[in-house]
Amino acid sequence: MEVSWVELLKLLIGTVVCWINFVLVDTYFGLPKKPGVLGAEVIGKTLEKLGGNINGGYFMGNIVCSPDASAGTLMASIFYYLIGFKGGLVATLLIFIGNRLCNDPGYAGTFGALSATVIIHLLSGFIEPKYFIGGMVVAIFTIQGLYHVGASKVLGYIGKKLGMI
Amino acid sequence: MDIVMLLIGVISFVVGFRIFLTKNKVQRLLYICCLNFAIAALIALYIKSPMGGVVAAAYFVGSTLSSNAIAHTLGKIQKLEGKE
Amino acid sequence: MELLPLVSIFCIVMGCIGVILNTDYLDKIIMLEFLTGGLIGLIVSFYYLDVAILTSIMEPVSTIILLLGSLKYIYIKRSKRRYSSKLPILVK
Amino acid sequence: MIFYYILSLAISLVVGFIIRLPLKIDTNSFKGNLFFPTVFVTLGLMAIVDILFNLNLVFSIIVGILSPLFSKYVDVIFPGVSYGG
Repeated sequence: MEVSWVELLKLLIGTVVCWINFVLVDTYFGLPKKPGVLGAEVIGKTLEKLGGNINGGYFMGNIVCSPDASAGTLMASIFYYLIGFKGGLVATLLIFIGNRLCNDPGYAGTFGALSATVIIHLLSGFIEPKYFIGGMVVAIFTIQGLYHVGASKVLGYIGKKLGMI
Repeated sequence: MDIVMLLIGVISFVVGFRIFLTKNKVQRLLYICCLNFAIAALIALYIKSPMGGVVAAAYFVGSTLSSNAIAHTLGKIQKLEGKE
Repeated sequence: MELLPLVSIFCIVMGCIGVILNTDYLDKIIMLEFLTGGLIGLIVSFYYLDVAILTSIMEPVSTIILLLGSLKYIYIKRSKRRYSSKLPILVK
Repeated sequence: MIFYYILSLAISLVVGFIIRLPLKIDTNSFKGNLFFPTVFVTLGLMAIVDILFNLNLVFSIIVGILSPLFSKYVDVIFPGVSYGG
Protein backbone atom coordinates (compact mmCIF):
# COMPACT_ATOMS: atom_id res chain seq x y z
CA MET A 1 0.00 0.00 0.00
CA GLU A 2 1.13 3.50 -0.69
CA VAL A 3 0.98 6.32 1.81
CA SER A 4 0.11 9.74 0.52
CA TRP A 5 1.39 12.80 2.31
CA VAL A 6 -2.02 14.53 2.23
CA GLU A 7 -3.50 11.85 4.54
CA LEU A 8 -0.63 12.16 7.01
CA LEU A 9 -1.04 15.94 7.04
CA LYS A 10 -4.79 15.61 7.71
CA LEU A 11 -4.10 13.15 10.54
CA LEU A 12 -1.55 15.51 12.09
CA ILE A 13 -3.97 18.45 11.97
CA GLY A 14 -6.71 16.30 13.55
CA THR A 15 -4.36 15.24 16.34
CA VAL A 16 -3.37 18.82 17.18
CA VAL A 17 -6.99 20.05 17.15
CA CYS A 18 -8.23 17.23 19.42
CA TRP A 19 -5.29 17.63 21.85
CA ILE A 20 -5.80 21.38 22.25
CA ASN A 21 -9.59 20.97 22.60
CA PHE A 22 -9.68 18.40 25.37
CA VAL A 23 -6.71 19.70 27.37
CA LEU A 24 -8.08 23.27 27.41
CA VAL A 25 -11.65 22.24 28.34
CA ASP A 26 -10.48 19.83 31.07
CA THR A 27 -8.10 22.39 32.55
CA TYR A 28 -10.73 25.13 32.54
CA PHE A 29 -13.26 23.03 34.45
CA GLY A 30 -10.78 22.25 37.19
CA LEU A 31 -9.63 18.67 36.73
CA PRO A 32 -6.03 19.31 37.94
CA LYS A 33 -7.20 21.15 41.06
CA LYS A 34 -8.66 18.33 43.14
CA PRO A 35 -9.34 14.60 42.78
CA GLY A 36 -13.04 13.99 42.24
CA VAL A 37 -13.14 10.37 43.43
CA LEU A 38 -10.85 8.24 45.61
CA GLY A 39 -9.19 6.41 42.71
CA ALA A 40 -7.84 9.63 41.18
CA GLU A 41 -6.14 10.53 44.46
CA VAL A 42 -4.31 7.17 44.52
CA ILE A 43 -3.09 7.61 40.94
CA GLY A 44 -1.88 11.17 41.61
CA LYS A 45 0.05 10.21 44.75
CA THR A 46 1.65 7.21 43.05
CA LEU A 47 2.80 9.32 40.10
CA GLU A 48 4.22 11.89 42.53
CA LYS A 49 6.16 9.08 44.23
CA LEU A 50 7.59 8.05 40.84
CA GLY A 51 8.92 11.57 40.23
CA GLY A 52 6.12 13.41 38.45
CA ASN A 53 3.86 16.36 39.24
CA ILE A 54 0.87 15.80 41.53
CA ASN A 55 -1.55 18.09 39.66
CA GLY A 56 -0.85 16.35 36.37
CA GLY A 57 -1.37 13.06 38.19
CA TYR A 58 -4.81 14.22 39.37
CA PHE A 59 -5.61 15.13 35.73
CA MET A 60 -4.68 11.66 34.46
CA GLY A 61 -6.53 9.94 37.30
CA ASN A 62 -9.70 11.88 36.58
CA ILE A 63 -9.50 10.82 32.91
CA VAL A 64 -9.23 7.16 33.97
CA CYS A 65 -12.02 7.23 36.55
CA SER A 66 -14.79 9.06 34.67
CA PRO A 67 -15.55 9.96 31.04
CA ASP A 68 -14.48 13.58 30.70
CA ALA A 69 -13.81 15.85 27.73
CA SER A 70 -11.47 13.27 26.18
CA ALA A 71 -14.29 10.72 25.98
CA GLY A 72 -16.60 13.51 24.84
CA THR A 73 -14.30 14.34 21.93
CA LEU A 74 -14.00 10.67 20.88
CA MET A 75 -17.76 10.02 21.10
CA ALA A 76 -18.61 13.24 19.23
CA SER A 77 -16.26 12.36 16.37
CA ILE A 78 -17.58 8.77 16.20
CA PHE A 79 -21.23 9.86 16.09
CA TYR A 80 -20.46 12.65 13.62
CA TYR A 81 -18.76 10.07 11.39
CA LEU A 82 -21.76 7.72 11.56
CA ILE A 83 -24.86 9.96 11.61
CA GLY A 84 -24.03 13.60 11.00
CA PHE A 85 -24.43 16.82 12.97
CA LYS A 86 -27.42 15.40 14.87
CA GLY A 87 -25.19 12.57 16.09
CA GLY A 88 -22.99 14.99 17.99
CA LEU A 89 -26.01 16.21 19.95
CA VAL A 90 -26.98 12.59 20.79
CA ALA A 91 -23.39 11.95 21.96
CA THR A 92 -23.65 14.91 24.34
CA LEU A 93 -26.69 13.37 26.05
CA LEU A 94 -25.03 9.93 26.31
CA ILE A 95 -21.87 11.44 27.81
CA PHE A 96 -23.95 13.31 30.40
CA ILE A 97 -25.64 10.09 31.55
CA GLY A 98 -22.29 8.29 31.65
CA ASN A 99 -20.75 11.06 33.72
CA ARG A 100 -23.54 10.90 36.28
CA LEU A 101 -23.15 7.11 36.57
CA CYS A 102 -19.47 7.61 37.52
CA ASN A 103 -20.17 10.16 40.32
CA ASP A 104 -19.15 13.34 38.51
CA PRO A 105 -21.20 16.54 38.01
CA GLY A 106 -20.63 16.33 34.26
CA TYR A 107 -19.71 19.87 33.22
CA ALA A 108 -16.45 18.99 31.47
CA GLY A 109 -17.79 16.11 29.36
CA THR A 110 -20.81 17.90 27.92
CA PHE A 111 -18.97 21.11 27.08
CA GLY A 112 -16.13 19.11 25.53
CA ALA A 113 -18.50 17.09 23.35
CA LEU A 114 -20.42 20.17 22.18
CA SER A 115 -17.26 22.15 21.35
CA ALA A 116 -15.80 19.15 19.49
CA THR A 117 -18.99 18.81 17.44
CA VAL A 118 -18.91 22.49 16.45
CA ILE A 119 -15.20 22.35 15.55
CA ILE A 120 -15.63 19.20 13.41
CA HIS A 121 -18.61 20.76 11.64
CA LEU A 122 -16.62 23.91 10.89
CA LEU A 123 -13.62 21.93 9.56
CA SER A 124 -15.64 19.29 7.68
CA GLY A 125 -14.98 20.90 4.31
CA PHE A 126 -11.26 20.12 4.41
CA ILE A 127 -10.87 17.15 6.77
CA GLU A 128 -13.20 14.15 6.94
CA PRO A 129 -14.42 13.09 10.45
CA LYS A 130 -12.56 9.77 10.08
CA TYR A 131 -9.26 11.52 10.67
CA PHE A 132 -10.50 13.03 13.94
CA ILE A 133 -11.12 9.53 15.36
CA GLY A 134 -7.54 8.51 14.61
CA GLY A 135 -6.28 11.84 15.85
CA MET A 136 -8.05 11.42 19.17
CA VAL A 137 -6.50 7.96 19.70
CA VAL A 138 -3.02 9.32 18.95
CA ALA A 139 -3.64 12.25 21.30
CA ILE A 140 -4.68 9.98 24.17
CA PHE A 141 -1.67 7.76 23.42
CA THR A 142 0.74 10.66 23.93
CA ILE A 143 -0.71 11.28 27.40
CA GLN A 144 -1.66 7.89 28.83
CA GLY A 145 0.58 5.49 26.96
CA LEU A 146 3.98 6.91 26.14
CA TYR A 147 5.80 8.24 29.22
CA HIS A 148 3.75 8.99 32.32
CA VAL A 149 6.18 11.11 34.35
CA GLY A 150 6.91 13.52 31.50
CA ALA A 151 3.23 13.82 30.57
CA SER A 152 2.26 14.71 34.15
CA LYS A 153 4.95 17.42 34.22
CA VAL A 154 3.65 18.92 30.96
CA LEU A 155 0.03 18.89 32.21
CA GLY A 156 1.02 20.48 35.52
CA TYR A 157 2.95 23.20 33.65
CA ILE A 158 -0.08 23.98 31.47
CA GLY A 159 -2.38 24.11 34.50
CA LYS A 160 -0.04 26.46 36.34
CA LYS A 161 0.38 28.67 33.27
CA LEU A 162 -3.39 29.06 32.86
CA GLY A 163 -3.78 29.90 36.55
CA MET A 164 -6.21 27.12 37.39
CA ILE A 165 -4.33 25.55 40.33
CA MET B 1 -7.40 -0.89 4.91
CA ASP B 2 -6.37 2.70 5.20
CA ILE B 3 -3.82 4.59 7.25
CA VAL B 4 -6.13 5.41 10.19
CA MET B 5 -7.06 1.80 11.02
CA LEU B 6 -3.44 0.70 10.59
CA LEU B 7 -2.22 3.39 13.01
CA ILE B 8 -4.85 2.50 15.64
CA GLY B 9 -3.93 -1.18 15.32
CA VAL B 10 -0.22 -0.49 15.85
CA ILE B 11 -1.03 1.65 18.92
CA SER B 12 -3.19 -1.10 20.45
CA PHE B 13 -0.45 -3.73 19.92
CA VAL B 14 2.15 -1.51 21.60
CA VAL B 15 -0.13 -0.76 24.55
CA GLY B 16 -1.00 -4.47 24.92
CA PHE B 17 2.65 -5.44 25.22
CA ARG B 18 3.23 -2.66 27.76
CA ILE B 19 0.29 -3.89 29.89
CA PHE B 20 1.82 -7.35 29.95
CA LEU B 21 5.35 -6.21 30.82
CA THR B 22 4.95 -3.55 33.54
CA LYS B 23 4.72 -4.50 37.20
CA ASN B 24 3.10 -1.41 38.77
CA LYS B 25 -0.69 -1.66 39.21
CA VAL B 26 -1.39 2.07 38.70
CA GLN B 27 0.52 2.23 35.41
CA ARG B 28 -1.39 -0.84 34.22
CA LEU B 29 -4.66 1.03 34.84
CA LEU B 30 -3.43 3.98 32.77
CA TYR B 31 -2.47 1.70 29.86
CA ILE B 32 -5.88 -0.06 30.03
CA CYS B 33 -7.59 3.34 29.68
CA CYS B 34 -5.63 3.92 26.45
CA LEU B 35 -6.56 0.44 25.15
CA ASN B 36 -10.28 1.14 25.76
CA PHE B 37 -10.07 4.25 23.57
CA ALA B 38 -8.39 2.25 20.77
CA ILE B 39 -10.93 -0.60 20.82
CA ALA B 40 -13.92 1.77 20.88
CA ALA B 41 -12.52 3.58 17.82
CA LEU B 42 -11.89 0.27 16.02
CA ILE B 43 -15.47 -0.92 16.67
CA ALA B 44 -16.88 2.28 15.21
CA LEU B 45 -14.62 2.08 12.16
CA TYR B 46 -15.38 -1.62 11.56
CA ILE B 47 -19.21 -1.36 11.58
CA LYS B 48 -20.28 1.60 9.48
CA SER B 49 -23.82 1.84 10.87
CA PRO B 50 -25.54 3.83 13.68
CA MET B 51 -25.80 0.63 15.75
CA GLY B 52 -22.00 0.51 15.89
CA GLY B 53 -21.97 3.88 17.62
CA VAL B 54 -24.36 2.60 20.29
CA VAL B 55 -22.13 -0.47 20.85
CA ALA B 56 -19.03 1.75 21.15
CA ALA B 57 -20.72 4.07 23.68
CA ALA B 58 -22.01 1.17 25.80
CA TYR B 59 -18.61 -0.55 25.80
CA PHE B 60 -16.80 2.66 26.71
CA VAL B 61 -19.07 3.61 29.63
CA GLY B 62 -19.05 0.04 30.98
CA SER B 63 -15.29 -0.31 30.90
CA THR B 64 -14.82 3.12 32.51
CA LEU B 65 -17.19 2.12 35.33
CA SER B 66 -15.24 -1.09 35.92
CA SER B 67 -11.91 0.76 35.90
CA ASN B 68 -13.33 3.24 38.42
CA ALA B 69 -14.24 0.36 40.74
CA ILE B 70 -10.74 -1.17 40.52
CA ALA B 71 -9.04 2.16 41.31
CA HIS B 72 -11.38 2.73 44.28
CA THR B 73 -10.58 -0.72 45.69
CA LEU B 74 -6.85 0.00 45.30
CA GLY B 75 -7.29 3.19 47.33
CA LYS B 76 -9.30 1.37 50.03
CA ILE B 77 -6.60 -1.32 50.39
CA GLN B 78 -3.78 1.26 50.58
CA LYS B 79 -5.67 3.26 53.22
CA LEU B 80 -6.38 0.12 55.26
CA GLU B 81 -2.73 -0.96 55.12
CA GLY B 82 -1.39 2.50 55.93
CA LYS B 83 -3.54 2.83 59.05
CA GLU B 84 -2.03 -0.12 60.84
CA MET C 1 -7.22 -8.85 6.14
CA GLU C 2 -9.25 -7.20 8.83
CA LEU C 3 -7.72 -5.63 11.87
CA LEU C 4 -10.33 -5.89 14.65
CA PRO C 5 -10.28 -9.75 14.95
CA LEU C 6 -6.47 -9.70 14.98
CA VAL C 7 -6.27 -7.18 17.84
CA SER C 8 -9.02 -9.03 19.77
CA ILE C 9 -7.32 -12.42 19.51
CA PHE C 10 -4.04 -10.84 20.61
CA CYS C 11 -5.77 -9.30 23.68
CA ILE C 12 -7.41 -12.62 24.60
CA VAL C 13 -4.20 -14.69 24.36
CA MET C 14 -2.07 -12.19 26.28
CA GLY C 15 -4.79 -11.80 28.91
CA CYS C 16 -4.97 -15.56 29.46
CA ILE C 17 -1.20 -15.84 29.91
CA GLY C 18 -1.26 -12.86 32.28
CA VAL C 19 -4.07 -14.34 34.42
CA ILE C 20 -2.08 -17.56 34.80
CA LEU C 21 1.30 -15.98 35.53
CA ASN C 22 0.37 -13.23 38.01
CA THR C 23 -0.09 -14.28 41.63
CA ASP C 24 -1.64 -11.21 43.31
CA TYR C 25 -5.43 -11.27 43.09
CA LEU C 26 -5.80 -7.59 42.15
CA ASP C 27 -3.40 -8.18 39.26
CA LYS C 28 -5.55 -11.11 38.20
CA ILE C 29 -8.66 -8.89 38.11
CA ILE C 30 -6.85 -6.23 36.04
CA MET C 31 -5.74 -8.89 33.55
CA LEU C 32 -9.30 -10.23 33.42
CA GLU C 33 -10.37 -6.70 32.44
CA PHE C 34 -7.81 -6.82 29.61
CA LEU C 35 -9.27 -10.17 28.45
CA THR C 36 -12.86 -8.88 28.49
CA GLY C 37 -12.01 -6.00 26.16
CA GLY C 38 -10.71 -8.46 23.61
CA LEU C 39 -13.74 -10.72 24.07
CA ILE C 40 -16.21 -7.92 23.30
CA GLY C 41 -14.16 -6.98 20.24
CA LEU C 42 -14.29 -10.57 19.00
CA ILE C 43 -18.08 -10.72 19.49
CA VAL C 44 -18.50 -7.45 17.56
CA SER C 45 -16.31 -8.65 14.67
CA PHE C 46 -18.83 -11.42 13.92
CA TYR C 47 -21.72 -8.86 13.92
CA TYR C 48 -23.54 -10.12 17.04
CA LEU C 49 -24.30 -6.57 18.18
CA ASP C 50 -27.04 -7.28 20.76
CA VAL C 51 -24.87 -9.84 22.55
CA ALA C 52 -22.06 -7.28 22.65
CA ILE C 53 -24.31 -4.60 24.22
CA LEU C 54 -25.60 -7.02 26.85
CA THR C 55 -22.07 -8.26 27.66
CA SER C 56 -20.68 -4.76 28.04
CA ILE C 57 -23.53 -3.78 30.38
CA MET C 58 -23.28 -6.94 32.51
CA GLU C 59 -19.48 -6.95 32.81
CA PRO C 60 -19.03 -4.13 35.44
CA VAL C 61 -21.62 -5.80 37.68
CA SER C 62 -19.58 -9.00 37.88
CA THR C 63 -16.36 -7.03 38.44
CA ILE C 64 -17.93 -5.03 41.29
CA ILE C 65 -19.21 -8.21 42.99
CA LEU C 66 -15.76 -9.83 42.68
CA LEU C 67 -14.07 -6.72 44.15
CA LEU C 68 -16.54 -6.58 47.07
CA GLY C 69 -15.75 -10.20 47.85
CA SER C 70 -12.00 -9.61 47.80
CA LEU C 71 -12.32 -6.49 49.99
CA LYS C 72 -14.40 -8.39 52.54
CA TYR C 73 -11.84 -11.22 52.51
CA ILE C 74 -8.88 -8.95 53.25
CA TYR C 75 -10.83 -7.10 55.98
CA ILE C 76 -11.79 -10.33 57.77
CA LYS C 77 -8.28 -11.73 57.43
CA ARG C 78 -6.84 -8.58 58.99
CA SER C 79 -9.22 -8.02 61.89
CA LYS C 80 -10.28 -11.50 63.06
CA ARG C 81 -6.89 -13.15 63.06
CA ARG C 82 -6.82 -13.90 66.79
CA TYR C 83 -10.05 -15.84 66.82
CA SER C 84 -9.19 -18.11 63.96
CA SER C 85 -7.93 -20.92 66.19
CA LYS C 86 -10.82 -20.68 68.66
CA LEU C 87 -13.85 -20.74 66.44
CA PRO C 88 -16.91 -22.21 68.19
CA ILE C 89 -17.19 -25.15 65.89
CA LEU C 90 -17.88 -28.61 67.23
CA VAL C 91 -14.79 -30.71 66.71
CA LYS C 92 -13.81 -33.94 68.24
CA MET D 1 -35.99 22.31 10.14
CA ILE D 2 -33.74 24.29 12.51
CA PHE D 3 -36.78 26.36 13.51
CA TYR D 4 -38.15 23.55 15.68
CA TYR D 5 -34.87 23.28 17.62
CA ILE D 6 -34.94 27.00 18.45
CA LEU D 7 -38.65 26.85 19.36
CA SER D 8 -38.08 23.92 21.73
CA LEU D 9 -35.10 25.67 23.34
CA ALA D 10 -37.16 28.85 23.93
CA ILE D 11 -40.07 26.88 25.41
CA SER D 12 -37.74 24.98 27.75
CA LEU D 13 -36.06 28.19 28.98
CA VAL D 14 -39.44 29.88 29.63
CA VAL D 15 -40.82 26.84 31.49
CA GLY D 16 -37.61 26.59 33.50
CA PHE D 17 -37.94 30.24 34.48
CA ILE D 18 -41.54 29.68 35.57
CA ILE D 19 -40.81 26.68 37.83
CA ARG D 20 -37.95 28.70 39.44
CA LEU D 21 -34.75 26.87 38.61
CA PRO D 22 -31.75 28.65 40.19
CA LEU D 23 -29.83 31.10 38.00
CA LYS D 24 -26.39 30.74 39.59
CA ILE D 25 -23.93 28.23 38.05
CA ASP D 26 -21.98 26.12 40.55
CA THR D 27 -19.50 23.78 38.86
CA ASN D 28 -18.99 21.30 41.71
CA SER D 29 -22.58 20.77 42.80
CA PHE D 30 -24.95 18.02 41.72
CA LYS D 31 -28.09 20.18 41.56
CA GLY D 32 -29.20 21.47 38.19
CA ASN D 33 -29.64 25.11 37.29
CA LEU D 34 -31.36 26.98 34.49
CA PHE D 35 -28.72 26.46 31.80
CA PHE D 36 -26.63 23.37 32.48
CA PRO D 37 -28.56 20.18 31.93
CA THR D 38 -31.56 21.89 30.31
CA VAL D 39 -29.93 23.03 27.07
CA PHE D 40 -28.08 19.76 26.43
CA VAL D 41 -31.04 17.52 27.33
CA THR D 42 -33.32 19.52 25.03
CA LEU D 43 -30.92 19.39 22.06
CA GLY D 44 -30.19 15.67 22.56
CA LEU D 45 -33.85 14.66 22.85
CA MET D 46 -34.76 16.72 19.78
CA ALA D 47 -31.96 15.03 17.81
CA ILE D 48 -33.20 11.56 18.86
CA VAL D 49 -36.77 12.45 17.84
CA ASP D 50 -35.46 13.83 14.55
CA ILE D 51 -33.61 10.60 13.77
CA LEU D 52 -36.40 8.20 14.79
CA PHE D 53 -39.50 10.13 13.65
CA ASN D 54 -40.05 13.47 11.95
CA LEU D 55 -40.22 16.77 13.73
CA ASN D 56 -43.44 18.72 14.14
CA LEU D 57 -44.98 21.17 16.59
CA VAL D 58 -46.35 18.63 19.09
CA PHE D 59 -42.99 16.91 19.70
CA SER D 60 -41.33 20.29 20.11
CA ILE D 61 -43.78 21.38 22.84
CA ILE D 62 -43.59 18.01 24.63
CA VAL D 63 -39.77 18.05 24.75
CA GLY D 64 -39.79 21.70 25.82
CA ILE D 65 -42.01 20.91 28.82
CA LEU D 66 -40.28 17.63 29.72
CA SER D 67 -36.65 18.74 29.89
CA PRO D 68 -36.90 21.46 32.66
CA LEU D 69 -38.74 18.94 34.84
CA PHE D 70 -35.83 16.51 34.34
CA SER D 71 -33.42 19.31 35.15
CA LYS D 72 -35.26 20.17 38.38
CA TYR D 73 -35.16 16.63 39.77
CA VAL D 74 -31.76 15.60 38.35
CA ASP D 75 -30.18 15.21 41.79
CA VAL D 76 -32.94 12.77 42.80
CA ILE D 77 -32.62 10.63 39.66
CA PHE D 78 -28.79 10.56 39.66
CA PRO D 79 -27.67 11.24 43.26
CA GLY D 80 -24.06 11.92 44.13
CA VAL D 81 -22.32 9.52 46.51
CA SER D 82 -20.16 10.78 49.37
CA TYR D 83 -17.39 8.52 50.60
CA GLY D 84 -17.48 9.70 54.21
CA GLY D 85 -16.85 7.14 56.95
